[in-house]
Amino acid sequence: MSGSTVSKKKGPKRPAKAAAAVTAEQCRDWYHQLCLLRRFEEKAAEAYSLGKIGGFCHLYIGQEAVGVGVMAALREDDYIVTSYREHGLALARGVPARSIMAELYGKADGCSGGKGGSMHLFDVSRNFLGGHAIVGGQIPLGTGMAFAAKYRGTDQVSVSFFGEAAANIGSFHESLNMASLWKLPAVYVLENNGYGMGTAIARATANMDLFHRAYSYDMEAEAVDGQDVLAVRDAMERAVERARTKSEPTLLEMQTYRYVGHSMSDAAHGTYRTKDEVEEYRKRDPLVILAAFMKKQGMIDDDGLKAMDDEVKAEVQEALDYAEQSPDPAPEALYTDVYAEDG
Amino acid sequence: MSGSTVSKKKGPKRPAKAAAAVTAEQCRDWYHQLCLLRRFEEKAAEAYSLGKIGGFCHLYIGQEAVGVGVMAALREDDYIVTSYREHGLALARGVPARSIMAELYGKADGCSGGKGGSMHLFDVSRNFLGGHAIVGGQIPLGTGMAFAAKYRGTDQVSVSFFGEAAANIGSFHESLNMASLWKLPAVYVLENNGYGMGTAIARATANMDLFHRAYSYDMEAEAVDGQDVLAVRDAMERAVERARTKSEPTLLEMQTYRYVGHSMSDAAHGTYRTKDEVEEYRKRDPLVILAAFMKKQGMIDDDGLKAMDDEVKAEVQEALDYAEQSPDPAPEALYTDVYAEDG
Amino acid sequence: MVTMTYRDALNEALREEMQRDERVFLMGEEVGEYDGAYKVSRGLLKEFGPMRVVDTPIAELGFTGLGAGAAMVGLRPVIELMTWNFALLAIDQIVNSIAKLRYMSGGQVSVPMVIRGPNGAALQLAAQHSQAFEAWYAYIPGLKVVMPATPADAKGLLKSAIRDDDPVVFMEGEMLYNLKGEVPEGDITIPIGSADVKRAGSDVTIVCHSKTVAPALKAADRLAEEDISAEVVDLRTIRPMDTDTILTSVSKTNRCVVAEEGWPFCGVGAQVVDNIQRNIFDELDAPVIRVTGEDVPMPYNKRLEKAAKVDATKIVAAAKRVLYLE
Amino acid sequence: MVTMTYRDALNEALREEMQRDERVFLMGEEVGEYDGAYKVSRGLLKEFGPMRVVDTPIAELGFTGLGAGAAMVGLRPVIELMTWNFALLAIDQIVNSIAKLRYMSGGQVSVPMVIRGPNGAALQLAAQHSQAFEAWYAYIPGLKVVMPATPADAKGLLKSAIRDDDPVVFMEGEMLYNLKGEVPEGDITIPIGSADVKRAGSDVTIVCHSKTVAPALKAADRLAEEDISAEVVDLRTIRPMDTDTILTSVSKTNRCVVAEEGWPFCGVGAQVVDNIQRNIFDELDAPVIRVTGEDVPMPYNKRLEKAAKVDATKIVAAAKRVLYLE
Ligand SMILES: Cc1ncc(C[n+]2csc(CCOP(=O)(O)OP(=O)(O)O)c2C)c(N)n1
Ligand SMILES: Cc1ncc(C[n+]2csc(CCOP(=O)(O)OP(=O)(O)O)c2C)c(N)n1
Ligand SMILES: [Mg+2]
Ligand SMILES: [Mg+2]
Repeated sequence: MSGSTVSKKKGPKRPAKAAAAVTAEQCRDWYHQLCLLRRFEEKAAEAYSLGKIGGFCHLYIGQEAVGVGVMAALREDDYIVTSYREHGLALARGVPARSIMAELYGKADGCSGGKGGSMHLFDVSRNFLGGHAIVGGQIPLGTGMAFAAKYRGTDQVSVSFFGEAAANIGSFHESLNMASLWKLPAVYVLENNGYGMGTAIARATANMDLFHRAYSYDMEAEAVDGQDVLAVRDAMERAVERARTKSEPTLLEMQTYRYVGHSMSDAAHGTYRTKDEVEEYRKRDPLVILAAFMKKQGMIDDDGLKAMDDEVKAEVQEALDYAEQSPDPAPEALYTDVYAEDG
Repeated sequence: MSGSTVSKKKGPKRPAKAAAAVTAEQCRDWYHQLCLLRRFEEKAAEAYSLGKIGGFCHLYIGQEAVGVGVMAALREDDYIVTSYREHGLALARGVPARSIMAELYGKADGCSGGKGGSMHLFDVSRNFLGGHAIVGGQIPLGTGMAFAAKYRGTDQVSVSFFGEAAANIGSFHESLNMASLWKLPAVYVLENNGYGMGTAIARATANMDLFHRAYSYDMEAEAVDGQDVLAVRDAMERAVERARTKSEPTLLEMQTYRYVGHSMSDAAHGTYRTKDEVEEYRKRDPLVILAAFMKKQGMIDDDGLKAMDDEVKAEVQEALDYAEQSPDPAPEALYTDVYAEDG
Repeated sequence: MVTMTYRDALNEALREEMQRDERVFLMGEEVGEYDGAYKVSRGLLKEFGPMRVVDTPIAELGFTGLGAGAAMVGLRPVIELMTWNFALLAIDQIVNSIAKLRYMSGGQVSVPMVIRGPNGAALQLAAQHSQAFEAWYAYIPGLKVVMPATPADAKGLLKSAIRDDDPVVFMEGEMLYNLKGEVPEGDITIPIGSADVKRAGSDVTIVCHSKTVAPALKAADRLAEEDISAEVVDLRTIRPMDTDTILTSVSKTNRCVVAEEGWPFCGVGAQVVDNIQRNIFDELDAPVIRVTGEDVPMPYNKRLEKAAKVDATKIVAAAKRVLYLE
Repeated sequence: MVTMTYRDALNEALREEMQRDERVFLMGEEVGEYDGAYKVSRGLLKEFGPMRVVDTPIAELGFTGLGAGAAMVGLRPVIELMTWNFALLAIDQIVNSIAKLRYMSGGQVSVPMVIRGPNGAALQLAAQHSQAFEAWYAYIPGLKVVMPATPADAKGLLKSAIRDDDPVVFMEGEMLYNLKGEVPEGDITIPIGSADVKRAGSDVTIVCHSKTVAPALKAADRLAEEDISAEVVDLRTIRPMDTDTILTSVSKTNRCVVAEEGWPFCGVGAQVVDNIQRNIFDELDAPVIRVTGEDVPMPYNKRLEKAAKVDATKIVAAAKRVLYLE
């Protein structure tokens, strides 16, 4: 003759973790990547304003440590899917800058043959499987790749990236339940940059500690400092280990921030956030954080950093030149790739 | 330079609650209702096997205490939506047995004019707003009715019933997030009867303590003994109070069981559950539990119980006779009610 | 008459209807603080407050269904979908709940709501963001499908849609929002279900709607240079379709081209063809020819995209074909 | 030849393909322990185990998308949807991901999957459970739409669908599962995209598919009693449509009726009409007449439901109309 009641549970604390040991070489590699992601997109933004790139174009500037740190923990045969905000992720995965830039230009040499554009970068040779523009749409796909790995009995891991606003859509919920139920080797990388377009997380999400949602599915989860490559890599390694050895999924909430507008048509600040707020977050720029760490560890000095940046700039310029000179797809390309038999 | 990890949280315990005081009159009323729901559906099952009722027909037998207890805590102007398993809910809400039976017969006097059938019972005069046959489809609708109550500034409450398997579909997740975010006067009554068709909850749901899912949305929740009208009513009163006075939603997980097959074409046991299991649950029959309580409290004796049951049987027979003699809808009815102007 | 953009015409219709009727509210992603992804709702949050201009999470299925629930109990929601591409996530609610509630409740439940947003392609948004879905919704009994092509029609039809007691799928276009035109002042409404002869002519009928109206008019101009007189019929409402106006025109011209943005297979034009040949078979001097978007997912590349889309040149060519001129 | 039901033919095709190719797996609600909501997958769990016959939660969007992800990396999922009504929840994945991945990846990604289940109405399941959606999927470039009407076609086409490198929407029917017919033994396949003349005739062509094939054949019988010779063309595949076979038939009969279970507006029949009049306008001696489900949500009441559906009587009447006999 009695009901029973529960009180709201409080979220677990986030204990600090010691970073795994890193070498100078690794750090230099990551710094190089961070620079590449940053400079590439700065250049892309320029090209966009010159009308060389069209459509929607969502920059990753500010979030680079997430992509670099996550990819650092992956193997070549692991699978990756992501949203439309994926230039940086493709670069961090090793997709050549030139073929990404050519894709932004819509050229035949682009990584999707000029048919996909900014939101649909694909490189099957690197298991970089898109580039999806429906919010949340990639989450079931990534889950399916984890299913395939388990089905085949390989120890591949599948990683699905998405924004914090995507955690409110049904596909997130349905996917995480299945991944946990079936013990799939999946890692869900939630990039919490605080905003879904112009909507601050507090205006869209009832419980803002998004990693807690994993609990509904009996899944492991972590909140991670997404500005710090090392923290990201460490957390990702734990998740990958769990997936690879135990075939269990993990939800990682990467706490990050975008310094630029949602897409090229959106101002960096003014409407839905203040300049001060952006400036505040700029203090935790992933490049600055890693540079400071490296200098403190005596891994590099200012000249070294500058040299790397210069190297990257040349690389980006090369990508741009390549994109400029690459031809448009042939007119017949309009009709190919609809079905397999179209060739 | 550090990530952070969380360990899986354990579900809260479910403390026993003292039942609110109840009168003999109330108990007699609820017992009458429990009998009505049971006898009505037994009769409907008979009529179905005679070919008088067609289509899908999902019986509520075993779950009656949930419907009766929930409705006992509601006001006439509150809103109700539910799934296809709703004969009992319509009856408990006061929709006349005859108009429900006539609807099952597809007759013109049915509560949906013979157009809806078993899965689509509607009675707008009682704010009983269906009867929805897409799993989870009613959850956003019920949430919208709560929104409307808040919009208008009334203190109405909106109740959405659904099965435990519906907690794995996107609409559940999206609705609960919005209800909590916007503080809507909604109560979500999850009837956990252990199965979605032939699928036991353990084979479909990663974390089987479904009421815990409320935590993802910062929502209050309770797990409730769904075989006990008094426990259900008590929990529902708390939820309704929260909705009416604070405009806050609640998720109630009613732990219950269906004694019959998923629908008329599904055997009560054999494929996905054993006869023993069903027999075990039969021991916690809601009618038996309430009858025992009443007898213990000296509210009624066996003769009294029998008299009530006989009364109900006559009522159900009357409903059946009514349905039998009610005419089919006119042939023109095929074309009306598509649009408002069709009359 | 005042000159305004299609965007502002929609904005004015929303504002006036919200002023007129307290039950009307606007809900969707970015409709409030952001003033709308395409700024259709500019200023409305400020004027009507957050209870009537509601920013939602990204949860199309949830908030469209929520709107339907509110409509079932007497409110009059206008649900903005950022684009109709995303409506695929909400389509279960639109088709399985919204379109059917009146019928399956035996006429007890009304769902007076408008679901609106841009349909079809803009520029270089690629395959997932460049789809036209009017044929799908028009297939469904219980829905009305309205697609204005001009600012005046946008205003008058949106007002009618909001006042309608049935659910209305209201499709706009990113490429239409900046279109300017004359709009009558005051409380004008245009009846749902009425096509509009946008240009009179006698040699060939061009049936079009939404984004194909402008190229159809341009095609008519070009045809006029060759002394071919084209009549341009803008459907404005897809369902219910104003077949009378089409038949009247084709009975006069005896030749017809149907232009639409969407794909060919089972598109709106197929239904127009069916309506014409079934009703006035003997009036036709040539088969009806359709001009549609190419039968491919939309490519990103600018040139390919252009080649995939309907334009005046393609319509002119089709008109000449039905006139047996080439 | 062996005689078996449509259900068993599907079951056999699944079993043989799963035996042949380890990459093929079946996933959906109740496909495993329950042997399928309609028993199409009977015995498969036992034979192939839970990794290849996977019971899912009720999460159509999630598990259809999951299947697509698996297909993208080389598996060959068969996703069972308990009915196509519920596919509305999964349609974003079907249209926005599955149909477009090959194109938007510039040809790098294949999605070799079959999505299957019963389409259209059964008996008295009312509005939300009685809808035919083939016209919708056929609208989408990137999808193929296959709808067998007989056990032999069911077996041969399901095998072809599973072996196809593109996504195939495969639509069955609750009212077809018990249909018996002769099925060739062994590894037969039927090419996707080929219609089948189910009965030869000379006076009128009846184009039909899926559940309208049986009433079309019955109608042909009845017409024969009145010395009218009807040719019955079963489309079998909706997209790509075998227009050649239709045109050949109508060029011979000069008259055509198109029968389909779905609603009229932008249905498959509208496209058939368009294809006929565009290609062989001068061969037509009468307008093409369509017989469709009534343009209403499906009512529960038995008599109303019967009146809403296509039957032989309606097809006979239409055939006489195109023959100007009534
Ligand atoms: C289903 C769907 N709804 C709406 C949109 C439009 N839209 C594109 S991005 C976006 C915001 C997503 O935010 P978040 O998930 O946090 O990712 P972020 O952009 O911050 O990386 C919206 C609403 C869409 N693409 N898909
Ligand atoms: C979206 C959707 N998928 C599948 C079905 C078929 N179906 C009807 S009831 C049901 C099981 C639902 O179980 P649960 O939610 O626990 O409710 P219960 O039947 O136990 O009351 C299923 C799979 C459906 N109606 N809608
Ligand atoms: Mg974000
Ligand atoms: Mg259940």
